[in-house]
Amino acid sequence: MGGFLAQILNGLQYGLLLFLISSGLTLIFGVMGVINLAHGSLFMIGAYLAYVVAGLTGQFWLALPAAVVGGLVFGAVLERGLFRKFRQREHLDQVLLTFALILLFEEARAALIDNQFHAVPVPPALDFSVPVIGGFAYSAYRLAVLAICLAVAGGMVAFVERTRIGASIRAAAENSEMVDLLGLDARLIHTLVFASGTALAMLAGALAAPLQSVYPGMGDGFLILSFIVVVIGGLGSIAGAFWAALLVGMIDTLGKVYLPEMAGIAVCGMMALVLLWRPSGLFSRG
Amino acid sequence: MTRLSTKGHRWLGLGAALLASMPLWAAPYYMQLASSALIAAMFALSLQLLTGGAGLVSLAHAGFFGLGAYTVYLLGGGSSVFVSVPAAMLLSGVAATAIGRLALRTRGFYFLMTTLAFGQMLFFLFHDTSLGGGADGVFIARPGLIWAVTKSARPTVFLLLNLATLSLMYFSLWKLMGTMFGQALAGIRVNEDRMRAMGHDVQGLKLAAFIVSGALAGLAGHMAALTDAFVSPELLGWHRSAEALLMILLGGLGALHGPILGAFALTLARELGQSITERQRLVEGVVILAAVLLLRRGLAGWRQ
Amino acid sequence: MRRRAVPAVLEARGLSRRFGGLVAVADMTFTLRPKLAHAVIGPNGAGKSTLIDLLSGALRPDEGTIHLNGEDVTALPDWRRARAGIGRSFQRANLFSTLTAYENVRLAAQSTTPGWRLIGAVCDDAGTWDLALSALEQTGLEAVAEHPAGSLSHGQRRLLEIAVVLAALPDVLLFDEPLAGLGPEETAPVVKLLRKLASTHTMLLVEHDMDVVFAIAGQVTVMVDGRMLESGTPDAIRASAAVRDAYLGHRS
Amino acid sequence: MPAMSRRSMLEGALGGALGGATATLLAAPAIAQGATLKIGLMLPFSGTFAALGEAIAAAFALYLKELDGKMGGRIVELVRVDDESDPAKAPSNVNRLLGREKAEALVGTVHSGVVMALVQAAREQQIPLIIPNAGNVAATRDLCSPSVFRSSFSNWQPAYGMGKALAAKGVKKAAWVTWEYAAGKESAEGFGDGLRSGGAELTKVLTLPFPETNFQPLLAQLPGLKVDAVGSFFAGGGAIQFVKDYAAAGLRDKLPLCGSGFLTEGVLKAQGAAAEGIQTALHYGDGIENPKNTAFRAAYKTVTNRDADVYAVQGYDAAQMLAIGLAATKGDASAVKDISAAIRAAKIDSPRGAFTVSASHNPVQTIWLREAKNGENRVIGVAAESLADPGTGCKMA
Repeated sequence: MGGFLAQILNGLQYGLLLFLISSGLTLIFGVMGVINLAHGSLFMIGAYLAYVVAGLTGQFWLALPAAVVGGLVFGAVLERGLFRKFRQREHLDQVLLTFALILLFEEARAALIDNQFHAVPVPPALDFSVPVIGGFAYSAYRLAVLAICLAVAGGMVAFVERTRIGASIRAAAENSEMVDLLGLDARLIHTLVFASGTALAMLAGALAAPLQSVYPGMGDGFLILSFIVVVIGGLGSIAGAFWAALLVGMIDTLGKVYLPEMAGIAVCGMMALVLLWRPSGLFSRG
Repeated sequence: MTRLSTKGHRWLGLGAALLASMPLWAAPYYMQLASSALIAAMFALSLQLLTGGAGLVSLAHAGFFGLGAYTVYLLGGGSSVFVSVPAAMLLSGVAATAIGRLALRTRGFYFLMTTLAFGQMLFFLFHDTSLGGGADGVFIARPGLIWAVTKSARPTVFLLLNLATLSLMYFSLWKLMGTMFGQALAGIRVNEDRMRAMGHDVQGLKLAAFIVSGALAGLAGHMAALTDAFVSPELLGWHRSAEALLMILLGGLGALHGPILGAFALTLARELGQSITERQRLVEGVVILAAVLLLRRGLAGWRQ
Repeated sequence: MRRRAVPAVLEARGLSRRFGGLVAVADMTFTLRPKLAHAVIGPNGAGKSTLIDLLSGALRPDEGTIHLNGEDVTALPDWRRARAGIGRSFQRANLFSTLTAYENVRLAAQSTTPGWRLIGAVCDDAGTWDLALSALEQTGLEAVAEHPAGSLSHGQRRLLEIAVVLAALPDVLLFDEPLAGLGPEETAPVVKLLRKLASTHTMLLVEHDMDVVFAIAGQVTVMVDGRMLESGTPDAIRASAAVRDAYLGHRS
Repeated sequence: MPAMSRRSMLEGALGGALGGATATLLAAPAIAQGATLKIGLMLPFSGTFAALGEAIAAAFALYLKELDGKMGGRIVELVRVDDESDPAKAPSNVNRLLGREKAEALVGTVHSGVVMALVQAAREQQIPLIIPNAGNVAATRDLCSPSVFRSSFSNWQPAYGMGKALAAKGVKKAAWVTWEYAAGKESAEGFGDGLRSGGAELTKVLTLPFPETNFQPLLAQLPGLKVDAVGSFFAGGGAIQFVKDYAAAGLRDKLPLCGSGFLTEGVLKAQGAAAEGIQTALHYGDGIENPKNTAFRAAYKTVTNRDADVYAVQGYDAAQMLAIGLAATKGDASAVKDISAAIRAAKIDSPRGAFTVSASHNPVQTIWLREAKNGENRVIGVAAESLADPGTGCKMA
């Protein structure tokens, strides 16, 4: 029983991390209409940033604001310098360009840091375990990640649901022409959305660094999973991304326990079912 | 021209003749290199039906390619090519039917993401389970040709076989582009909404293209297995789909023979890159940037 | 009673569509009758284009139903509605600009042919050829049949837009601002064509040019903020104080 | 396309000539073209395993330097190809070494999928191949060949040693945790065989897809298994994370963790306190005292400024084995039978302790029992003496 409870916690924690990554993606797709295959690399960059910041300062906690601020700046630069120009290009161009970004980001990582695995220490204040029933202990840091992700998710929902800018973003995510109709500064909204998406992915990377170490290509798996989350959740829907991320996190985690060979396939199977039932995602309309 | 241009046939014929003459003057290594370029060209050409033909960008095609290759393994040793070729195309075609039906329920980026996920599902199927002999890949017995091929004759035989297969594939696709089906695909590529508003069964047409394209990718994969006698799950990885897309872009989206040019150009760039630097990702990244930023119409459009 | 006398070709009941929290079309109910042009007017953003999208099937309504010749087509996707007889034009030039005028209409005519025709070159098909030529003749574009659509004059492109709709042999025509962007001289032939079509087809016309609307339409509906403000004969609309305040007044 | 392909051929040839020219310049003074012996090093120089590839290549070059750059009397030229650890590119990379670079002998590689392509070429074309790491058992079992040798280990070996040592300590039941891939499965078999050799049993094998590092779902199952000990096979980042997660889950004091040596190899610093006291079994370790080891470690440190690790040892021994074989044939790499006989007969003076080569061409070596302490994998005893891989299914042609 304790084991099962721990699995549920694992699924939740994994799913919430996935949410941070995919919520940015779903908004970027919805509002800007660009695809970014390098989103997983942003996760990787966030994790390496945490490794570097924690290594230099000895303070892991500094890595979180660093990832957020760094992400906002980096995202804004990417959007202004690159993605803005490629919005009108064909999908093929966008796919290949962002594929090239993956390669170049990996190359830059290899040149700036190295090709090694690096562990990022869990912050000492949380380096203890909380007992769960049944002889299993749960790491306090994991619980903290869970709480942080929930807080960020709550903040995002509040922002998108309750503020004026949030309402425009929601409208734009569903119909990108709405931005123009509402007379908003579309360019500003685009920069804002892309920068936030980048910051979220990098924050997720920073949070995940102590959990899974940093290593080359660490964003690849998350890229695929977050795509699945976006497809299941539905076009530009934050709520959809949230529930889909939890669902995918849960299926992936439990799949690994009960059907280790099939875990990767199970998640895609889930997506297939959703496509059959509601092709535009669980939380989108029509 | 919206529909895929077929200019440059004369040049294609000359190129084919040059490749066919390689056994007379080239070292085995260069014939092997040409063979792998021919296989890459087949793969990219199969995808061109979708991408250049109907404007669909699929990241699942490495999955179909790999499935075609693994068919040879799944059939067990000693089958004839007359069995393994149809089997590879059938298996990939069936997989493409299933995946296409689901993925085509989405559009645009969602189609892209869905194909990526389903392609990876095929990858996981061979990587995580023991169905295909495991994550490390396996040796396979080559399917039997009509006659026994000696070790030293292999580079020659496979070069000619791959050249013949590519030529046949190209010719069939060229014919297909001239049919109502091909015209309708071209229409979808330019303006899908308009096609739908005109009353075309866009979904059905796309699915048909997806299946044909998947089956042809399977054929390319089969030829890879036949040539290399080795299969591994990495054949199904999505990076390989992206590479095929790169070949298409390099060669030119607007020409049916673009992917062939692109495949040869990329093979050449890799070959040169490997002599200069060990940083392969850098080479590839730079090639893509150059292709996207500078070669807007691809190599095929360059001379026109 | 009138209904029985002149059956509705297309009937919309309670159509609504929202984007996010914003209402684009709300509770639109109306009918299109044979050989009667029904014009929809209203300020920008009133939901006219969304309405056409709902009728043609490009968008699904959140609420409401659409009947074509008595059959419920609400659930049919756009291409099936097109085959069932609903043809639409687009406000922005929506042609295959690299294809010739003939090839554009041929693509539309081709959709009337069942099956996909994976074998046999398209140029060999006689039925498609006839349909395509007839559409070009009706719109007076035979002379430029071999010109790429992109090279045509703006007026010719608007005509081709209509020819493409006609080539698929529709019962109902949905025209979304067919005169958009045309100068005075270019307008005349299109208006002439519209007038001719109004006498042979069922038509819904979204148009800003009030003179054209009042000249062609037998019925006019005014939309404001996604809702029907008023609907009636051109004379009634012209006389309506509400319409003048809400809409026509702005324009003068 | 014709223009393209003609250019491709021309420039390909040109590139080859250029590559050859630079390589010749770098090599020791070239006497005559025919005298140079090209050895192809197909190793990962980028990606996850890059550090391993560099260590192997550096140690190989170190031994070559000890021989004054000659093997079997011929000047050796090393040709490096980055295999990117990508099996799908392996066949063409092998073709490149053999066809274009005209390598007469091959050394490689780390990735057990990529090595398959090397084994295939070595078998078909009877080119001598020394595998300096990849431990998939097939290379020295079903697919064994006179031309294929391994200077490292089979996945079965270290795990067998660990199982045997555990059983000797009185453990009755144990579980094995690993990635779902060939190395994982083969090590699980070794562990089970080792346990059984001492009357204990392997009751459960838990796996997750390679190379994932989300171990939580597996860890949560362990307390319920009712075993005395947990063994595991992970390497690199997976090993770091697994050991840390294991400690964080509070399992360390309840269920002792042990494993195949790669669990703590080259990653101890990153694992920190979480690894302290973990026992592992491997064919190398810290504190092996023999003159060869002392000399090797000093020399390697001088050349690379890094401490030697097991990968360096394997690379060094790969060079030793190849040199022994080529010495017997006076540098004739095509005399595979004679090379094979010479290596089989030799006792290789390795830093790990001298070893011989089994009938299936895998090292017969001592598997050391080590304990992680203060950032070192201290050898605390012998887990299995002169252990040979069973070599099941090997039929030498």
